[in-house]
Amino acid sequence: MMGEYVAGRRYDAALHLLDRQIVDPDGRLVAKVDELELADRPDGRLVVTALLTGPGALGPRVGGRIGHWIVAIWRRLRIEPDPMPGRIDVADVVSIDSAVHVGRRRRALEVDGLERWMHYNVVSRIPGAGHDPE
Amino acid sequence: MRRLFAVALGILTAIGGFVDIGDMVTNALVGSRFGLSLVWVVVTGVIGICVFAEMSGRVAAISGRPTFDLVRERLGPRVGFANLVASMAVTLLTFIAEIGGVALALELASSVNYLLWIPLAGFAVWLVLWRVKFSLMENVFGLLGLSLIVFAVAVWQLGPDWSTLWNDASRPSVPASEDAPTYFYYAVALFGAAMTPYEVFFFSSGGVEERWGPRDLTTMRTNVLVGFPLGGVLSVAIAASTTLVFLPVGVQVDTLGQVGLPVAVSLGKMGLAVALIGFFAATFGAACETGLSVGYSISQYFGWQWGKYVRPREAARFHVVLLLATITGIAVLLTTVDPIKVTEYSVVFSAIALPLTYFPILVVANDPDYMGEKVNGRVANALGSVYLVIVLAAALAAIPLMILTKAGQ
Amino acid sequence: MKPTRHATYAAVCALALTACVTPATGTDSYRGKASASIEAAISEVETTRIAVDALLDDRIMVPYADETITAAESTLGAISAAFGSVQPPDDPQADELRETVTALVDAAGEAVTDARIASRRPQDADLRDALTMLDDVARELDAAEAKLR
Amino acid sequence: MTLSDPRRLHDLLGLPVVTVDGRTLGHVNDVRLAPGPALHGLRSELLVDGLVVADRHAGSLLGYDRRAEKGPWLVRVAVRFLHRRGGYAPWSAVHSVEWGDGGHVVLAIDRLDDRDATLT
Repeated sequence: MMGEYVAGRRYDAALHLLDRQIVDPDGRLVAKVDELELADRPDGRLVVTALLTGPGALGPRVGGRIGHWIVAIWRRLRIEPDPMPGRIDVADVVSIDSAVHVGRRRRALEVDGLERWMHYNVVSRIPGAGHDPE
Repeated sequence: MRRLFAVALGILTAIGGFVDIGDMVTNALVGSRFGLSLVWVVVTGVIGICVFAEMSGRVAAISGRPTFDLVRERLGPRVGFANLVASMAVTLLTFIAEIGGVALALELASSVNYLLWIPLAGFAVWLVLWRVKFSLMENVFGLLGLSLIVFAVAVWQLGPDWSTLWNDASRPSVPASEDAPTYFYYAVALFGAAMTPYEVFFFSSGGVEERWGPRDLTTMRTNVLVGFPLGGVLSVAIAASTTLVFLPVGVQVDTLGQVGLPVAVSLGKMGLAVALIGFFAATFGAACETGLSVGYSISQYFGWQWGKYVRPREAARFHVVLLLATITGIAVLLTTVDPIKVTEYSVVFSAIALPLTYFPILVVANDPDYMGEKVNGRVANALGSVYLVIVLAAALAAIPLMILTKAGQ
Repeated sequence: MKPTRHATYAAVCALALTACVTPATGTDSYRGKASASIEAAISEVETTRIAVDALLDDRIMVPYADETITAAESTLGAISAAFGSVQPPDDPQADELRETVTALVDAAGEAVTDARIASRRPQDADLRDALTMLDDVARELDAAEAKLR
Repeated sequence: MTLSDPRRLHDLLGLPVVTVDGRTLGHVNDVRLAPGPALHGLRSELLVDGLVVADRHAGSLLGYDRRAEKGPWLVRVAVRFLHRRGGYAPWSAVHSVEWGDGGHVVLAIDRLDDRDATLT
């Protein structure tokens, strides 16, 4: 499944990339592609620079009062005064199929603050949290 | 030989796992009030769940993506969110009903009030979700759930007039003692009980948990196409048993204890003991499935790591959701709300939520980007489209019928 | 989000409708409520009868029978309370109906209570007595239901 | 290479698409991406190739507006009904973009390419 994008293949951002599951090299689920970050190049071309993840990126897309709440709750849970959504550089994307595969492990990507908080403060404190499933 | 064993085990657990508290209560109630005149709904529902479970199983096996993952991709974050909230509410309601069912089954076996069993039942369910391997959970409760076959034996032992039963089932009409809106209200309820949306969340996520690939398609199809219809036969057997014992004397089922009485009448203590094991296994197994489904749907919408194929601490948010769902379930039941009433509402609300789940599955199963050559064939699409219309009609009719009949009174 | 809110509102209304007993507006509606109460009472009496029968034949576990009968007993209490709280219309016929139905449902409650007591200390003689009582009350309920229809 | 401040895709999707003389052609329904030539001998970047334009957005994520043969018939007919007009505008034809609320995309061409909306 690893490899470059399929040669000559074109992707429709909303249809093939937005809301797709991001998967790390171990097959672990990282996040959803909640938003794409774009930038203008000096030559006038527009390029995708990053995948954005988390409620801060999702909220504005949901829109309305619910979208507003999603962002507000997320801000309240973060320590920083002006938190930024999780960001995965487009250079880390390895391939796109029914999921978006990235080349770095989810820990290294540092986009799952809530997961780690739950991990250390709740789940790891319950006996058997490291119990192997098989 | 091993392959054969795996297929047989899969079919048996699909049969045993098919029936849950909603199926038991709704079928028993409908049998006692309407005889077999609503069997056509169970048949329609079983074919429907086969069509959509096969589709969602195939999508999971080919693309590796479970249902809710795709719901958001195809409906967008906004409609997907509304869908998440509605589906989760229904699944949570079903989860509460199942835990209540476990406690009621334990009460019947022990004479200790079900309210005292609820914390224990809830904790036991959580412990299974936390600790027990996915396939072990599926196999144990699926096989124990097979004890509900005792209802079929009971019907046979009661020595009914088979041709009358067949006539009632094959020429449906509204019984003289009931009016048409009530009849159709229970038709919607039975349909919701047979096609509960959690079954496809669970089935497709289970496929990912068990790492299905394209090679497993045949096994998956056999499980669905043989297991689910035989599970449906158990549902009909429950309805037939209450038809035979209760309909002539005017009993209307409203407790789990009544559901088992025909077995006692027909087969005595041994049969009743087997039925009790069946009640326990069916509700406990379904409690695990619905609990997991709550976690699956939230995690898949937000893209969190989910599943029992990783250590709990690797899926921390998922396990926090499971914990919160269990605590909520226990808390709601301790308000002394009647679990049977919760069940009756859960199946109707299931019917309302059906299109939300089934429409995206039908679309994705047709998408070559996910499915390659394994997109829906003509038969799957024809059936899928027909069922989309049926499911929409049932969903739209549910609330007006509920108001009109004061929830089936 | 509008449609979702409407659906919730409708659901709450439906729940509210089923949760409380509305005042009966006319004699017909009152007869309907009386008939529904009788029907519900028949269901509980017959359930109890089946359970007691099974106990006499040793076809049911004592705790199971006890739970089933206790549930029937409390449902009968609820039926009696619900019907009692309906304001009958200003009509002597309705008052008569009220007395008949209340007496019948209460008699059913007593018969089921006797059955519950007998089921917890299963002696065949007590169970048979309870069964006779249940038979009698069932017959009266059936007759009343036939008259109301 | 220096880049502009980061923007979000959400701010481009849904913008009205107009011609230089102010005629509305539709709205940005999707943004087509194409991998560019490999950079640094490693992975390629994702360039915007053009805009998928349609008169309405509802149901577009289902993908029926971009594949000719997709079933089932019932859903295809219903979704196609929502997307009668539409087409494709290559990025080279984009004259200027005003981002965000109240913004719009101005095209240097006055007709959309209606063959190219389907994906290859």
